[in-house]
This record gives sequence, C-alpha cells and structure tokens, in this order.
Amino acid sequence: MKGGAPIRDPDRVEMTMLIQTNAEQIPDLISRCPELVIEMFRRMLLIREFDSRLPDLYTEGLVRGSSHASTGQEAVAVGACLALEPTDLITSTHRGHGHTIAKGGDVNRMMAELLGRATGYCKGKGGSMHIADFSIGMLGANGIVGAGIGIATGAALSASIRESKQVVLSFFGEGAVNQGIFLECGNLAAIWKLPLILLCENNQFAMSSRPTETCSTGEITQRASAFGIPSAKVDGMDVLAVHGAVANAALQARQGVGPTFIEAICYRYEGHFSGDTVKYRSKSEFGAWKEKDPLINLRNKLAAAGILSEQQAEDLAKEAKLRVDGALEFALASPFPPPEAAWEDLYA
Amino acid sequence: MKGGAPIRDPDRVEMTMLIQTNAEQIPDLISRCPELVIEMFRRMLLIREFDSRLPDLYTEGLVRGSSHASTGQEAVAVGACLALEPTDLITSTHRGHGHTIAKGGDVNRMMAELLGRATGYCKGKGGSMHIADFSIGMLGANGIVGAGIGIATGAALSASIRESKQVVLSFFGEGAVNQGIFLECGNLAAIWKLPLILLCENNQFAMSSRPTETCSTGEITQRASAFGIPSAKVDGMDVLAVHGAVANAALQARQGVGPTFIEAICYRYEGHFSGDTVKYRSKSEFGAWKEKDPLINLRNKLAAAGILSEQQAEDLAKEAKLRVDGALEFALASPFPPPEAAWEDLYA
Amino acid sequence: MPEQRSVTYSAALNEALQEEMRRDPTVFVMGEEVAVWGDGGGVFGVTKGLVEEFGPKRVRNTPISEEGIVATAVGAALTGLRPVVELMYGDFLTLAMDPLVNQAAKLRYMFGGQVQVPLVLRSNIGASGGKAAQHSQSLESWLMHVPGLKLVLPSTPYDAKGLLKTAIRDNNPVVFLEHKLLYFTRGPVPEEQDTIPFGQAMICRAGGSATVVATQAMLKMALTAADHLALEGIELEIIDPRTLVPLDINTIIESVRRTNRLLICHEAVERGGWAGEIAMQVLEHVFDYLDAPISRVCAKNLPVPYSTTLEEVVIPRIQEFISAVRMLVNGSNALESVFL
Amino acid sequence: MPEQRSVTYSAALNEALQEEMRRDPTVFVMGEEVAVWGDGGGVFGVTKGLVEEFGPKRVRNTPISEEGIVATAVGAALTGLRPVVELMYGDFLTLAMDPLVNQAAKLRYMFGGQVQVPLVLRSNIGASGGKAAQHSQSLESWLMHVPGLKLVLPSTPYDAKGLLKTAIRDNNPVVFLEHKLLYFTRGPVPEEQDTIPFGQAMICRAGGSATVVATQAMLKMALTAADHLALEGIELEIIDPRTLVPLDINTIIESVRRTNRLLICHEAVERGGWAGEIAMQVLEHVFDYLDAPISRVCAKNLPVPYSTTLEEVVIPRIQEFISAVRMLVNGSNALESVFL
Ligand SMILES: Cc1ncc(C[n+]2csc(CCOP(=O)(O)OP(=O)(O)O)c2C)c(N)n1
Ligand SMILES: Cc1ncc(C[n+]2csc(CCOP(=O)(O)OP(=O)(O)O)c2C)c(N)n1
Ligand SMILES: [Mg+2]
Ligand SMILES: [Mg+2]
Repeated sequence: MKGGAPIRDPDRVEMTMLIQTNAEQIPDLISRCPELVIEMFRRMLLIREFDSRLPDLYTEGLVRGSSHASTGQEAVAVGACLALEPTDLITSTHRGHGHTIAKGGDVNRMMAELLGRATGYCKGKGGSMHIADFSIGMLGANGIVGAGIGIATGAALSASIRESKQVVLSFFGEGAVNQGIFLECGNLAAIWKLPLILLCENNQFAMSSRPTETCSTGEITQRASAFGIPSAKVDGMDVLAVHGAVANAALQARQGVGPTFIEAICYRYEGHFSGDTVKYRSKSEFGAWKEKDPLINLRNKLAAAGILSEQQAEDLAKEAKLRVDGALEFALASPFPPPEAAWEDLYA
Repeated sequence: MKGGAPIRDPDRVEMTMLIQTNAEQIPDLISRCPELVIEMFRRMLLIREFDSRLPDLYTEGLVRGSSHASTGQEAVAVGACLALEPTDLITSTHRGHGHTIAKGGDVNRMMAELLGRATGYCKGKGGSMHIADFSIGMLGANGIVGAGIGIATGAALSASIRESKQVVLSFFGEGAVNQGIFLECGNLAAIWKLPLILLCENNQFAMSSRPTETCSTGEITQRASAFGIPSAKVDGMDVLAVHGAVANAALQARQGVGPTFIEAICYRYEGHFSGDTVKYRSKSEFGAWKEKDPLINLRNKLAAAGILSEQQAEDLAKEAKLRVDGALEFALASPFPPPEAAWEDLYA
Repeated sequence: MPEQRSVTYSAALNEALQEEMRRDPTVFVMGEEVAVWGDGGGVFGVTKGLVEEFGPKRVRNTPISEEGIVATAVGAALTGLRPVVELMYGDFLTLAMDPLVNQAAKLRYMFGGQVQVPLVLRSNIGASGGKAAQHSQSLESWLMHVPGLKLVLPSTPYDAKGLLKTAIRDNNPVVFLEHKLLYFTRGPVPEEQDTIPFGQAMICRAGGSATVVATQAMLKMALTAADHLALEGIELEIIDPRTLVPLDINTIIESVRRTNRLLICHEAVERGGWAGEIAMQVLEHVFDYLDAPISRVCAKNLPVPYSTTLEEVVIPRIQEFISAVRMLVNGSNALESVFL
Repeated sequence: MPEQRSVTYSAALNEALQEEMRRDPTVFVMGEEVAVWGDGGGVFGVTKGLVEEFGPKRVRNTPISEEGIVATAVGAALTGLRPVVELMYGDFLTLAMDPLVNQAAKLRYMFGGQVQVPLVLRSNIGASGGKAAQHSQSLESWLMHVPGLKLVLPSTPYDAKGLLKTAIRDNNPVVFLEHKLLYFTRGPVPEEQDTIPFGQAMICRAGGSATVVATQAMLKMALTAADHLALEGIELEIIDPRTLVPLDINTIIESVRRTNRLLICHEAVERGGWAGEIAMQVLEHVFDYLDAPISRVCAKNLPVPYSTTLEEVVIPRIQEFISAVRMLVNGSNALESVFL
C-alpha cells in the first residue's frame, strides 16, 4: 500500500500546526503542500544528524547506559508524526529520538538528557530510553518492549472518554508483536473502537533476530486480523507513503471507526545499540537498503518537483548539523543535576 | 467443520488404551468402533453425574473455595481426550473435573480432593481448582485463566525435544483468548511447530461476559490466524464431531506439522461457580441449548444405530450414579490430612 | 449529631466510588465483571449500581486481560483521567506487575516530574474459605518494596471508605488492597465521612504490656486475642498502620517506647514479609527501648493449601498469636532458651 | 595440584552450562538472543558457544515473550526436562511473575507432591553505568517472599559456576540472579570445580568488630571498605550468604554472637528489602547478643536515575557504608541521639 494524504490548504500549513480538514486522497502532496514536505525533510535530516552522533558520544563516555539510533528509519517517525495534529499523542520505544524530533521535540533538551544534565527533558533522571515531552504529546520512550502499546491504548481510551477527538499513535518495533500486551491491548482497542494507530516499525531486526524467525505469520499485518483491526503495509523508506497511511488511519480513528494497524517496512542502519558488533547481517544487505535511503529518496523527489535545489538541500543539512552542534553545546554547558535532585519527582 | 475420526481396528480398541493407526476419515465411528463410542457415553455420563453433585456439596459445606461444574460441556472433554493416546498430555482450567474424568481419572480421588481429604489427588492441598493426575497425563487444573496454555506449550516443547511423539492438548475457555499468554505461546508453538492442540471451549460465558463483548473478532478462530495456526470450529455438543477434529489435529501434530486451534461451541449449564445467581442469561436461551444436550444427542444416535437399548442406557446412567456415590462414600470415609502434612510437598 | 450508620466494608467502598465519581467526572472504573456480576458489580459487590448511575463509559467491564487493563489505566492516568481498576483477586497482580511496577510507579520519576499518574489499583488479599494457593495470597510486601507506589490496607468499613476517597484524589499510583474476609463485615460509617489522610496509624486499643502492629483479618484476630490476654493481665496496645506506604512509623515508635515490646502480625508469608521492614525501622529508632526481641506472627513459608486442617496451619491462628504474645511478655531470657 | 585458573564470572557461568549440558541431555537453554548475540550467546556472553556444541534444539533463541518463555519452561520442567531460561534483564521479571510465582513455585505443592519443577531462571540485577529505572533493579526480595522458589545470588566466578551447576541439578525452581557489574570480573575457578551446596554462607573476611552481610557488588564494596576500616582498628567480619533461599542463618548468628553487631548491605531498595528478613531472624535468635541496633545500607527508596550524580545517591556508596559501620561500632547511644 502506498497511501495518499489528506488535502491540506497550503496556506493553512504551518510547520508545527498542521490542520487536517479532510482526507480525500491527493496525488501529489509535494506540489500541494510543499512546505509540509520540506518540513518533513528538515525533521528527517535532524533525526539523521542527531542519531549519527550517538556512537561517538557513547565512545567518549558522554552518553551512558543504552542508547539506540534510528538512522534509516527517519521516514517512519516523520511521516507518521506529521500526519497527526499537534494535540495528538504518541508513545515511543527504546529507540525514541526520531519519534521525539518528528513530533516537534527540542533537540537541546534531548541532548541534555542523553548527557545526563539537569536541563534535559527528564532532568537527567531518564536518559535515552526515557525521553518524554508531554507538552508536545510525546508520552515517553520506554525500556520495556511492548509497554508503549499499553500506555497508548490507555491514552486512546482517555481520549475516547474525554471526547477530545485526539488520536494516539503507538510506535513499536516488529519485535514487540510477540508480547502478550499487544494482544491484550489490540483487543481492548478493537472492542472499544479506540482512536489508536498501532504503528509497527519493521526495521528487520529485534537485536539480531529476524521477524521471519520470531513471528509465526509471514505477514506481520496478519496479526492485526486476530483483533479484527484493519491493517496496511507501507514502504517505511518513503515518508509520503507513511504519511498517507497514517493520515487515513487518523481520520478513521477520529471518526470513531476504531484502531488501525500499520506496518512500515524499513531498516536499522546502526547496530541495535551503541556497542553492537552487528555480526548478524551482511554488508550487501545493508547496501541494498541504503539504495532506498529515505533522505535521498525524498531529496530526489523534491528536486524532481523543482522545489528543492541542491543548494537548499545542503543548507538544510547544514542547518541540521548546526542544530545538533548547538544541542551538544547546550548540553555540555549545562550542569549535572545536584545530588539532592535524586529525591525529587517521585510523588506528585 | 464436522470432523471424521481415525480408523481404528475395533479389536484393538481398549477402553483406556486407544491406539490410533491412521486418520483417514471414516463415515461412522459408531458402527466401526461401538465400544469406543459407548465408552464416550459412559465417561460423559460420569461427568454429568459428578458435576451435578457440586451445588449440593457446596451448600452442605463439604466443598470449600470455588468449584466450577462442566455440565453441558461433556462432549468436548470426552471427544477430545478419547482422540488422544493415553500417553498424550492435557492441561486444564478452573473447570477441570470433566477433563480429568475424560482423560481416565479416578473419581474417588477427585471427590476426596474436593472434600479436602488426605486420599485426594493432591492430598487435600489443591481442591477443585488444582486437580492433577500426572499418571494419566493430566497436567493440572489451574486457577489462573490462560496459565494452562503456557504449561501445555512447554509440555509440547518437551515432547518435541524428547522426540516422544506425544501430543499435548490444552483446554481453555473462550475467556482466555484475551490473555497475553495466548499470543505468546500460540506464536512459540507455531514457530517451533510444536505438537500442540489449542482447544477453546466456547461455553458462551466468561463469568457473565459474552465472547461477543470481550473478543474483538466475531469468530474466535480468526485469532488463530494471528499465529498462522490452522483452525477449526466444531459442534461442542456433538462428541463425535469433537473427536474427529481432535483426532485429525493430533495426527497432524504427531507428524510434525505443528499446532492446531479448535473452537468447540458448547454451553455451560450451571452458573459460573457454585453460588452464582446466573441473572445474566435467560431461561429460554438455556432451554434452547438443552435441546442439543450432548448426552441425549449421543444416546439418540446410539439408539438409532441399534447399539444401545433404553435399558442399557439406564444401566450406564445407574453405573455412573453408583460410581459417584461410591466416590462420595470413599471421600467421606477418608481422613482429613494431618496438620503436619502442610509442611510436606513444597520442595522435591 | 446524625445517628451512627452501620454498613458493610463492601458497601462502604461502593459509597466511596459513587461519591467520588459524582464529584469528579474524570474518575472511572474498569475491571472484570465490575458492571454485571451478581446483583450488579464485581464479585464482591464493590462496584454495584455504578453502571446504572454512571453508564458503561465510566464503568467498564473488561475482557480477562490483567496486564492490558492495568497498562491501559496507566495511559489513561497520564492523560487526564483517574482510573480505578479492580483486579478480581490480588493473586492476579502477578500478571500486571509490569504496568504497575515498571510503568505506573516509575514514569513520573523517569520523566523528571513532567507528569502524574493518578491511578488506583483495587484488589484484595487474604485466605478465605479454601480458595487455595492461587486465590489466597497476600502480596502487599512486594508492593511496599516499590518506590513510587502508595499502599493502603483498610481494616474497617470506616477506613475503607475514607481511604478509598483519599486514594482516588491522590495524584499518584495507589494500590488499595481489601481483605476477602472483611467484605461483609459491618461497622459504623457516618454519613458525612470524607477522606482519611494517608500515613496516620490508628491505635485500636491502648495498653502497656506490648505493642502489636497488625492489619485487616490479623487485626481483628489481635483485638479478639487482646480481650483474652487482658484476663491474664497482659494489656496489648494494638496499632493498625492503615497505609504501609506512607508508613506512620512514629506512632509505632512512641508506643514501643511505652511498652518496650513489639509484635508484628501479618497474613503475608513470613519470609521477606513487611514485618521485617517495620522491625528494621523500629530498631533504627528505639533499639534501646526494647526489652525483648521483636516478634512476628505471620503466614508460614508455604503456599496456602485447600483443606481446612492445612489452611489452619499456614494462616496465623489466634492460639498461635496468644502464645507468641505470652512469650514476648515473659521476657527475652525465656525466649532465648526456646529458640536456641 | 593444578594451577589456579582465573576466569570471568561470565565464562564461569558458561562453563557450568556447558558441563551440565554435556552431563545431562535433558538440560536445555532458552531465551532472547541466547544463541546469537555478539560473539555468540546472550548479551552478557553467558551462553556463548552453546548453540555450536548442542545445536538449536537445546539452545533456543526466543521471540520477545517473557511470560510465554517462562511459562513454557514450567511445562517443560513438569515433563522431564531441565530448562535453563535466561531473562535478559532482571527488570523483566515483572512480565514473568505469573508463571514463576503462581505456577513454578506452587505446582508441586498444589498437586500434593505429584511432580517436580526442575527449572532455572537466570537473570541479573544491579545498576551498571546508567541503565536507569527499567534496567537496574534488584528484585530479589520479592522472590525471597515466594515459598517454593530457591534464590541464588553468586558473587564470584567460583560461586557462579558451582552454584549454577547445583541449580541445574536441583529438582525445584531456582531463580539465579547474576550481577551486571560482575560479569567481566575475574577470579579463580579450579578445573575440577563441581557443585556448591545451597544454604552455605561464606565468611569472606574474619573480624571481631561487627558482622556484615552482603552480596555481589555490595560484597565487593564491603571488602574494599573493610581494608580502610581496618586501619582505624575496625575489623569487619563479612559474610556472603550466597543463597537467600535456603538461607544459612546459622553462620550469620554465630558471627553476631562474636561481634555483637550487624550491618546488612544490599543494592535492592531499602524499604521492604531482604535486610529486614535477616534482621528479624537474627533478632529471633540472638537479640541478647546485640550491642547496637542492626543497621542497613541499601539503595534509597527511589527508582534508579540515569545521570551519574543521581545514580550515586541511590546506589549505596562506599563512603556511606563506611560511615554506617563507624556509627554501628561507636555504640548505640551515639546512634540514638543521631536518629531521634
Ligand atoms: C520486555 C523486554 N524484553 C527484552 C528487552 C531487551 N530488548 C531491548 S530492545 C530489544 C529488541 C526490540 O526489537 P524491536 O521491537 O524490533 O525494536 P527495534 O530495536 O528493532 O527498534 C530487546 C530484545 C526489553 N528492553 N524489554
Ligand atoms: C488471570 C485470571 N483472571 C481472572 C480470573 C477469574 N475468573 C475465573 S474463571 C473466569 C472466567 C473464565 O472464562 P472462560 O475462560 O470462558 O472459562 P469458563 O469459566 O467459561 O469455563 C474468570 C474471569 C482468574 N481465575 N484468573
Ligand atoms: Mg525491530
Ligand atoms: Mg467460557
């Protein structure tokens, strides 16, 4: 499936305030809403830039614990988040930097969190696996595979009870579809017709495990049929395809039709986490996927449409670099939390 | 689906030692293996008789805790267990008396257990919800909805590793298909092609809840598609239908094809447990199901086939009554476990 | 003054739910059979009548999916609602530990205080009439060990109502554990009763011979035993902590300063149970006041067996309690010789 | 005598698995990434090389399904095999509590001794380098509270190997908790080393000033601290219980009889942690020998935060330990005035 996207009035498209009016398929989001697509490109570049820094930050000892890069998967995060309203909600995984940036998060605060600083999103208490920004509807990364699905289902139940018209999108890896919570919450979402989008990022690996070894159905989407949930499979290297699928799912959710399952096929460029020796895959496999690189893919399309010159593309890349440089500077200049802060924030 | 049954050499059919040689469909188990079908009838009568006593035993204070009658569901237990080899294994649920009898269990020891006696299956430690008889491959009732599925999957893994050619059948209620363990173990069984039969007893209720309210797919069998497991729906009021479906599944399992999911449609005659006021269903609904009573159903077929006279049927019913009377006598004559026994059996 | 009403523990809980749901539209109830069972609402009748008043949107029957239900409640609590979840039996906590422990208890802290998790998880503990190993456990000690949770064990209808109201208004995850044997016990609950603050122990009986800390069914047993012991001249001071987190250790300490002896009684399994925690805190504060070793009467280190003769061995009995008190009050030298 | 070999804790565990799998064909290994990761076998390398020797039938990579994996192991253990399951992090116990607690621990008892459950659940505990709240917990106290389980916390490569062999041969469910910071520490493991019996504590250092009970990373810290304290004339007697269930309380008691002072140190959260259990048992046996309140040094009642400056507050540090020992040895009057 290669999804369309909602019609947008180009004049109404603001970069962080995308208003969807209806979801009739339009053939060409690029020509109708160039600013939106440029913003997609910008956020994808920012994710690429941000997560490319992780290995070094880890090696230098600036980032502790486990941190997981989402390079290669930028199109999924951005396509999905920019198909949502700013007031919509997402839950994330252990691999959450991309989701945060895509939802409009602040790289300064994220970098500061990675570096354990008091100015970080979680005041240094969370680190990479626990980034959250409730002000933009990012309900948190999570160190427990599958846990975000439960939280998202609850948030969707809440939206439904509060009649807020919010949609909740849960990002999870294809490794999570073997966790019991996926069945339990998929079922709850279906019987209660919750405004939930289950977005499975199939990046081909759960650590070293292939979905073909661990998921009994050849097609992961088949699992959604166990809940009677409509499902779609989408090219996760194509931000426009992801955007279209999610926009449709969001519209359905908002209309009270219920949840949708979307599998976005993509590829994890880095190892599972900083330090992974990645012996379980071949260079040629990686190379084949790089051919479909989501950033190059989009840049080519934008160039072909004549709305992004080589120079502009370079400028945007430079902008991303500067923003991440700035984030690192901000983080490095920030203090570590004082010891007393350990005692804060347990109870409200 | 209305299953056939394996061809059996009638001469080789012993009541507790059924050897399956192959599973070509035969049109009429009654004429080919009358002793087998009579044994089915006998065991069904015994279950009916046994579980009919529960309400009184509970009211009289002889049975404590929670006990769950399986009257109305006799055909499922018996059809399934008599399609297995004696060395095959089953796991049961909180509603396990029927499964135990069907697998060839001893009503004396079961009744003694219900009455908390030292001669009971569990020496009085388990009670109704924890009856087990490892000597006949009955791996235990279970008070946790869904837990038996996990144990059965493990037993099937064990059979597979040990190359024992055993098949494992897990009985569970339709209420259990919303538990995460069903997904996790269904998936494991499928990827590992375990010799497992997932037998869902859809008795229309999980306490007061209807499957239509709690299970998101109209068809419960659809859930098996989430694991890529072949599934069948069978008339659970017809012991021959159940037998045929399970026999086929067992053959497949033994051949290494992997797990099968079977939904047996039946009806719970009593309340959920002794004490349930059963306000959530109508008399007329109950009446309609009673029309299909599995015992009458089978008795009529046997009578039509001319292999069971009215007198013989009455005699068998009397035999069942006597056996349960005997079981009660045995139990009542048995001592309670001495207090010291509480300290035994924790560690091996 | 209005006349003293007497209501059951179950009805008192029901009133608390009803009043809080009226007061605050963000409160909702979710769990297996909470809208339907018996005369309508939960196997112990606690949610009776709620679906009629508040409708199925706020009183939600769920499938049998303990992990999913609690996880869903966490998500709802993060986004502006106040879920009150019922787990039919406390033994099923085993299925919901991840959303409770790794999510509800930690999210606020992990996220640097960005959010609050106002969730109440109601369930029950205790053995009652042969429910056996998988329906009789008292698992509160696990939860006491989880930073970020609050933990309430009400012993009377009065406390049940007041503490549940407080739990619902609390902005943190609260595990609220009722006791199966108490649901149909009665006690005074004044019409106007409102919240009861967490962290305030109740001295249920004053006495100078020894301090006893106990909750729920064990508290009832201790109070009965105290009457007997009084005839022997042993005057127990009996304290119900009411909430284990936060724990009112001061009331216990002050009592021990007066009595110089302490016995802790819980129905949870002895080994690793919360008696040890109270003992440690008391040692840390008033070791020098102790005239005898701190003593405990708890369930044996066994699963709960089915048959009466066995269940009675595992669950503390009054005779056992009385013996332990006599031992304690007779002085430590006697004890030494018994134990070594 | 063969020369002393020095191997890592991880390699020692690996040897135990290899030797037991060779010895007994019913032993098999199951878990996430146990056959593949890194140089082959588990994120901490414990199952390295096993799939090559024993094949994928006995060394089974699983999907991410913690509850299902442990449940499956229970079923396999009931039917003649000896599963050794790896949970990648001990924090994921939250997902497997039902098969572990309601099934593995109880089935034999519930079924009146009909069957045995020879299952080993390997996992790990402890904070290490900023893994934060969901990957740093020490949840052993929960398991100590579950009758029917055995509980092992090895501190050295030697113990790791010997105790794992014993665990695999045990006919009961054993939870075997390794410590993340120890995997790559080295120590002597003689070639011929075999099983180590459960329930035998080890006196790691003899001394007369005070008894310390500690395990794993805390044991290492205590041993280091003891060297410092010795310079001040404080001689610690340091005991590693090695198995918490069964617990060798006698070795602890005898030590306390000599030292008259006890400090318990664990990385698990203080409130409701196993220090309380050891304290209770010591009180019950040798109260009169205590010259000071039993003291504890444990993780604070907080989730484990990410940043170094915060993690250091929560996880016990050596300075804190040293202060607590000084306090303890300076006598109880000083303590009183500090705490009250
Ligand atoms: C409950 C749980 N089990 C195991 C892990 C360890 N773990 C972390 S990420 C991961 C793989 C997840 O794969 P997938 O869901 O596909 O996400 P991806 O890493 O590919 O983004 C595993 C096994 C965990 N964090 N939580
Ligand atoms: C984990 C768990 N949740 C809830 C219960 C309480 N309970 C016991 S039986 C039951 C209904 C089960 O329904 P179903 O699976 O259809 O089996 P049936 O009773 O119809 O045989 C419930 C909710 C339980 N025992 N275990
Ligand atoms: Mg993946
Ligand atoms: Mg049912």
